[in-house]
Amino acid sequence: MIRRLGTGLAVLWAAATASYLALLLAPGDTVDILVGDGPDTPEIRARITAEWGLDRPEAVQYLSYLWRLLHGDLGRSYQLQRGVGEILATQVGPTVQLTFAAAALGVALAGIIAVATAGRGRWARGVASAAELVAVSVPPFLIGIVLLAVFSFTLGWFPVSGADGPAALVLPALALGLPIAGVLGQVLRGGLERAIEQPFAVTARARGLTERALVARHAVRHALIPAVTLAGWFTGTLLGGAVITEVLFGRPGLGRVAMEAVTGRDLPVVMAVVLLSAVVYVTISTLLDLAYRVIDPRIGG
Amino acid sequence: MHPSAQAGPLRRFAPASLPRLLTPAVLFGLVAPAAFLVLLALAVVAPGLLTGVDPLAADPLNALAPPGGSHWFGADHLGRDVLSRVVHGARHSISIGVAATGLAVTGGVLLGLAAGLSPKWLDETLARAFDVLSTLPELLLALLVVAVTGPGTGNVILAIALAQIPNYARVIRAQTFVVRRSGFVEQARTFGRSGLAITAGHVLPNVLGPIPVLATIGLGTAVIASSGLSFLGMGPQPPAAEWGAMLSEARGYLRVAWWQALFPGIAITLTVVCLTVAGRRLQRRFEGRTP
Amino acid sequence: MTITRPERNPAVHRASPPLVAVSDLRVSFGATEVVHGVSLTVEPGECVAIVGESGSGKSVTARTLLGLTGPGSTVRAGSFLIGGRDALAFRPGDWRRLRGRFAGLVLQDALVSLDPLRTAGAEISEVLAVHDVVPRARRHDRVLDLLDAAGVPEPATRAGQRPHQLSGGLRQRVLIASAVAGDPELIIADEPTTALDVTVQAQILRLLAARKAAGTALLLISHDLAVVASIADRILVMKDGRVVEEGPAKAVLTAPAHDYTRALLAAVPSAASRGTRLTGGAAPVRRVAEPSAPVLAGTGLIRSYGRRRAVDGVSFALHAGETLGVVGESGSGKSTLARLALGLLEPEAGEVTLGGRPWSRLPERARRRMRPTIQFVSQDPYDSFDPRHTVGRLVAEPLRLPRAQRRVRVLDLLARVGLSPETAGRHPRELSGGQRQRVAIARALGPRPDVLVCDEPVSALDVSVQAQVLDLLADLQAEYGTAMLFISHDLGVVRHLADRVLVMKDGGVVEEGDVREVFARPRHPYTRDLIAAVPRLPEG
Amino acid sequence: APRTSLTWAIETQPITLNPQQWSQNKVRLLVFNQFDALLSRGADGSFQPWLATSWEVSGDGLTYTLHLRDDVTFHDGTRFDAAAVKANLDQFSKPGYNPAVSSIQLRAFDRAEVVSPTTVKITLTEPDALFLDFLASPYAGQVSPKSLREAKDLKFGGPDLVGTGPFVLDRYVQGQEIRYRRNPAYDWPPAGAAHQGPAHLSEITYRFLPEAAVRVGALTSGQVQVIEGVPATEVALIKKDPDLALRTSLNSGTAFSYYFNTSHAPFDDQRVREAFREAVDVDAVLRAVYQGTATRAWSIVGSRSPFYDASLERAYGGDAAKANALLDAAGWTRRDAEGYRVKDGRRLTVRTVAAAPFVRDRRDILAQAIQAQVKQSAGIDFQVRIVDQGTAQQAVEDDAYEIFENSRGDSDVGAALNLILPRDAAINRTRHADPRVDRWLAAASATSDEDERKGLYAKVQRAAVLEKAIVFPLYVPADQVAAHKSVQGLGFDPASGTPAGAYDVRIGT
Ligand SMILES: Nc1ncnc2c1ncn2[C@@H]1O[C@H](COP(=O)(O)OP(=O)(O)OP(=O)(O)O)[C@@H](O)[C@H]1O
Ligand SMILES: Nc1ncnc2c1ncn2[C@@H]1O[C@H](COP(=O)(O)OP(=O)(O)OP(=O)(O)O)[C@@H](O)[C@H]1O
Ligand SMILES: [Mg+2]
Ligand SMILES: [Mg+2]
Repeated sequence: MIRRLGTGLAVLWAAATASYLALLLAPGDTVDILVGDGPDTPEIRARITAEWGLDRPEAVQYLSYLWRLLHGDLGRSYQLQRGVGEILATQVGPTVQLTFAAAALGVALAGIIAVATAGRGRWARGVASAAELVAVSVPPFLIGIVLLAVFSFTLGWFPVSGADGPAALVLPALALGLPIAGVLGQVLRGGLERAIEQPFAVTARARGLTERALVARHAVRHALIPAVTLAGWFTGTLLGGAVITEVLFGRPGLGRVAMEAVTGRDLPVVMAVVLLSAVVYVTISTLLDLAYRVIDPRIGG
Repeated sequence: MHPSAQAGPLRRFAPASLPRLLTPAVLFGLVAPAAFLVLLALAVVAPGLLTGVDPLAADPLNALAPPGGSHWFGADHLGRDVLSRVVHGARHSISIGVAATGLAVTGGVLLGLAAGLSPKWLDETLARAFDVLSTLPELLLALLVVAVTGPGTGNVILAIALAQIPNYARVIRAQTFVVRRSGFVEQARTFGRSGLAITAGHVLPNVLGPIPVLATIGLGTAVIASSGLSFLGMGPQPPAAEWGAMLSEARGYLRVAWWQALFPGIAITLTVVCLTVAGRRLQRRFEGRTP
Repeated sequence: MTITRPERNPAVHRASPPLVAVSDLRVSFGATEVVHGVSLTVEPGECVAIVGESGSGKSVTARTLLGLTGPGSTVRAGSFLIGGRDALAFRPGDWRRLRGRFAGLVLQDALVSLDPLRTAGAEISEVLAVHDVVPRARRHDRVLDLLDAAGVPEPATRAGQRPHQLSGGLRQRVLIASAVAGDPELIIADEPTTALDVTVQAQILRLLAARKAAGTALLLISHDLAVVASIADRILVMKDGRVVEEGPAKAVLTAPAHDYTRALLAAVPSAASRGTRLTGGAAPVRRVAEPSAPVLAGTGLIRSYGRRRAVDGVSFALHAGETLGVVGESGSGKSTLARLALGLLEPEAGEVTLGGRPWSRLPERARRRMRPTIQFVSQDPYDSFDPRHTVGRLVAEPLRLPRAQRRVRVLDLLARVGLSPETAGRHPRELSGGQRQRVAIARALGPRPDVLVCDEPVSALDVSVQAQVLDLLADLQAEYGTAMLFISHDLGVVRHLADRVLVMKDGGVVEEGDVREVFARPRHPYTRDLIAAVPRLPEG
Repeated sequence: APRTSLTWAIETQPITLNPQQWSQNKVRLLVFNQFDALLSRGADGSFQPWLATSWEVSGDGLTYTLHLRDDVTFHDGTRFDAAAVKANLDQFSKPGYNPAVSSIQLRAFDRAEVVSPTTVKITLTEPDALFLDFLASPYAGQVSPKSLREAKDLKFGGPDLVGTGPFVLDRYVQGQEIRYRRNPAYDWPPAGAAHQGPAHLSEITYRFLPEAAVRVGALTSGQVQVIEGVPATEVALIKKDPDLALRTSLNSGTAFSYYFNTSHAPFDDQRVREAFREAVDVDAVLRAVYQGTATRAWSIVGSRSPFYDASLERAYGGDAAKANALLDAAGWTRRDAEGYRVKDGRRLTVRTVAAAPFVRDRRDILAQAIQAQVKQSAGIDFQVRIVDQGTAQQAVEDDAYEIFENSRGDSDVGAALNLILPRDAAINRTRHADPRVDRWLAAASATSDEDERKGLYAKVQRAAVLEKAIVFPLYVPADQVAAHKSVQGLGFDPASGTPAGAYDVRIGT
């Protein structure tokens, strides 16, 4: 556990440093960003440089960045006249809502379809796997566009955008959740089908178990093992997909902040987002690692 | 020889069994994807054969013309032919995908092999480096790369490749561990072969086994990723026809010109579906060959 | 020890109908029929054994009796009566009520037949729950009773453990406990002892015998005639999906009627078969080893994995032309010793010499030149072949010859192990297990080694194929005078082939000496147990 | 007053709520909900009273004396008086507060003195005709001195940075919305307001919906009652809808124009500059891109400005034959395989490098349409690159561009011209120097006589557009507001032409 924590911290440090370096290497300099498309005179530049301490050597700036990080200070946005921590704090909510809704939707859909079709007739499986294939193959933004065009513009069932109310969450969560349902569905069904062909499954049947009981008591846990190994992919897809989904649906959230910060090269915000996603990743992979041990006691017993 | 092996070819050429060959599974699992991929390859290599229209020729007076006689897939907001742009777009989208996948595979194989063969500390360091690289969601990493290097085709390739390297590196590393400890590598040592000879002769070829499958499926992923980046305006710059960028442009016209979004959308989806189907076929063949 | 067979009670036998009465059973998978008209009856309280080679249809027959033939299968039969009811008209629910309650099944692949994610107790109580054998509150106690009856020590602890925490023997016992939990009239046990050490095997057989004594009928499946000899009332011999011979156990074993049964019996290596060919024909003339300096010797070898000492102070000497057998239970360090001898592992202490010269102390670079003189045949030839290579290329790999001569030599080697030149173009996956092991032997012989290290070279093979490979090894040794370090857990095999034997236990050598001497007069108690546990065919 | 509320979808979210940090014309409509400036402007461009009831400018143009209302209170209950005005002005001289304003708009500011609680005297170091415009701008939005001292996040603003305006900031959720509630005490609207007393609406919420299609969808599905920024493609649909009304207003400031970089080939040659303009059929392009909703520009100054020189209309442009003749004359006679003109082995390539965050209003598509036109009609290779801000800045520094695209929304166009045209101006991207222009602009800045300024700016426009052809005006930026018919009182800010605040807005029956 201590080791994991150490590794997690190392990963965080590396992520922070890597993104710091990356943005340092980018063309143009910070003053340009702070000037924006407003008036630009040497005098204005000099004042900005002094204000942000950009005249210090890069190493000093980096160290002071790390130092501030250690104190939980994420710095100030270059573009939005505010502290980064405050910006993120206001944006976490909608993104959490979106990603949780999408994850829940994806997991539920995948689970239902997998359990309903595993080991069933050719047709049911064919249709399910074709649906999964398409869900996996359509870019999330295309799903979003289609959902918007059909359910919002044409049928008017769901609001076009925004973050208020559960109705506004339906379409974005679908757009983000469907690809997840596709991949997860494939993996779960594959796992279930493999599990019910194992010798232990034959033994269980030989005890007089029904197929449903076999799936519920034995196969599901086995199918969860490969599904859990998808955790990293899963988190990445959710966080990355949130960028596109939020932009497309005009939802507030971290994804959109990240996108705007990247295009505007708002260094402090970008780095904070990078750090945050690293924290999320490390946390989730640790949690799932623990879950993995619960599901599969063979590991590290 | 097994008796059925002799009966096989005869049966295959018997005309009576032809209808049996074209089952839905074969049709959707093999014939249709193969046909589409051939068409796609043609669009990439020689788009001129599929359409004679210049994808960049703007005709503002004909902007947003619906699908019909002169524009089969309709015209976009600048009056450009959507069909021609979809066809020519294949080159951009696919070559980004291929280049990114190629780069990612090369990098992934080299790093994964290096990690798998290194002493423990170096291996651990590399493995942690893969971890760091994958702590960032693929798209966010790509955004970061694009933020550093600016939008454009080359940078999108680099971004996607960088994001996918850990996937390949991990597989290769794990595979290297397995192969390195396998019986035949040990056996080769008893024949007095040197470490280098064993790596080149046994480890590398066996490690590369899953690569064609991974790369085919990875190509699909790369196409999706690149279209996502183009959609966000990070990819090839206008007026280049690229599927993701076309979709991004079409976004503003959803209510007035559905065709502008529909056709590039279908193109991306079909491409990825067919690549995935092909990848899975390869995988089944590959798995059929090993124990 | 020997297991005494309780007298059958004719009264019981006549009073009730047979538990199983199947005639002309045919099972196909897709278009291929794998069981061709088997007829079988099991009377209450009776033990019927099915023996036969791998792939002869034993398991399929057994599983079919419980309607578990598997997906894609078609079952036909002249009559198919289970417990007096017509199973051909069964609906899924009928089968389910039968399974576990009327008949318990112990599957082949004991090691993977328990759900790895669930505790042993949960697996057993599943039967109790499904058939509502005992109320929920008493299930736990019943589980512990069952485990205890199955000879599992510390049932309370074991019930909470998962398969990976149990040894092979314990897992097999848990499986048996779960098979008898529903108090069935019939137990179908498919190869219940195959993966186990002899001593554990003996315990399992005793357990089954006890169930039988309690009145439960047994359908026992095995490829090992000796295993069933001690317990079966009747024996069916299967070959290629047909029953070729059937009769009372004693008759089949001592006076086999069918050629196949005879061959099967002859192929079993034992003390009696020593110096003969198992597959018939003239025994090879062996050059008697001249007393000389050992070609391979180890002194005081120690090697650990983590804290565990896998090999703990072993010394041995192998002389030219001699076969040194190494026996011992699973985990006793046999394979580790082999790898030390091959210079694939460095000993922590002690030294291995090859041809009287230092070997284990050399740097790998220097060892490489000497490697052709010591070659290796492993238990799993499949794993020792690069899956991408053809047989020709595999056999050619250790040869240091110009290209042109190499091909000739490969074909020559293949011919020597009895493989046709056409084999050279095939991939190992296209060969049978016996053929694969021949390829492995041909490859090991390529560099004309002085020493051949064989780690369980025949334990994955059927008796008849095993017989062929053992004969081949004997022939080749007679011809080339190669010294062999021969590792096996099968005492019969070692007794058949080896000149001297090393008995290992927990990483150390407990006994060493001439094979005949050790087997006739074992000094160490462990050796004695080992020998006693070996099942025997009745003398015929 | 009855309780009424309204939701209004806007395209851009403010990066700051502090009026003195304001920099986005698109969110000007928010500023005057919460804050009042000292002066206001009428529809004719004249200055009118607001928090200052009257003002005098000394003859030398160096001293401004403002007489203030005495009945105004800030939202935090403190009184508005001369000391507050002085505190607001002095705030700009704090280092790092707003470098841009202190070095441009307040360049000439010397000091402010409290003469009496209702009188404040401002002294300049040199005459500045634009100073009154500053006093009417969001920068002059009066902030309570107490909150200037105490605000938690001064540069961002927020509920604790208070003004005197008709609405009080209630809640700001980034990326989502900003909500105001009525200031019941309000009784000091600017001179041009349609009513007196508190605002009609008890509450107004602005939702941030950056996607145009989404905004329109939100309006038509009734989720919001008002939107601004109506995409051209949707204009026809909205006009057809009997429940909706569309209002449009041209913006003040400069027209959206392509500025030619005259510092190197090919645009160092005036013939090529003119040829580029002739090669484009601006009307056709605008029709295609904006579906007939855009107003063509003829001058660098937008046609809404009182300084606009209408005599430039139809004086140039759209003659492809002339374009080709000019290019031939300039020596770009040969063509390469792709049909582009070539001279001395070099292709006639011109590049525009735009920073993605500032590309709006379908200007990228406009550029593509122009790109297609100049290729077809004159063989010019016009390359459009949309890049990140750093790269764009780099291109400017490296002089690696030929066209710079820009429009400015200053309420007094003179301010914009001062930034763009003079030799050393902050955003002189043409790298062109014309001493006459510099003189005329300086003179216009120094006088507050409107007629005199008009004459001077007309000369400037002729020089830049006709004589030197350093600029290619394309269209006059405009703002559209679409709303449900029931919403009344929507208007445009007379100073800027952007949507006005919500003071006069009400929901009819
Ligand atoms: N599910 C299945 N699908 C297709 N063929 C099968 C299946 N199960 C068994 N077979 C085939 O049926 C034949 C008989 O198999 P079975 O498992 O009964 O052999 P066995 O006598 O038990 O052999 P072993 O000693 O190796 O266990 C074999 O050729 C096998 O390949
Ligand atoms: N690579 C390894 N890492 C850790 N422990 C090992 C390793 N290889 C063997 N061991 C342990 O060393 C001991 C001896 O193993 P070895 O393989 O030599 O036994 P064996 O006599 O060959 O057994 P078997 O008959 O099962 O093959 C066992 O307890 C085993 O678990
Ligand atoms: Mg079997
Ligand atoms: Mg072993």
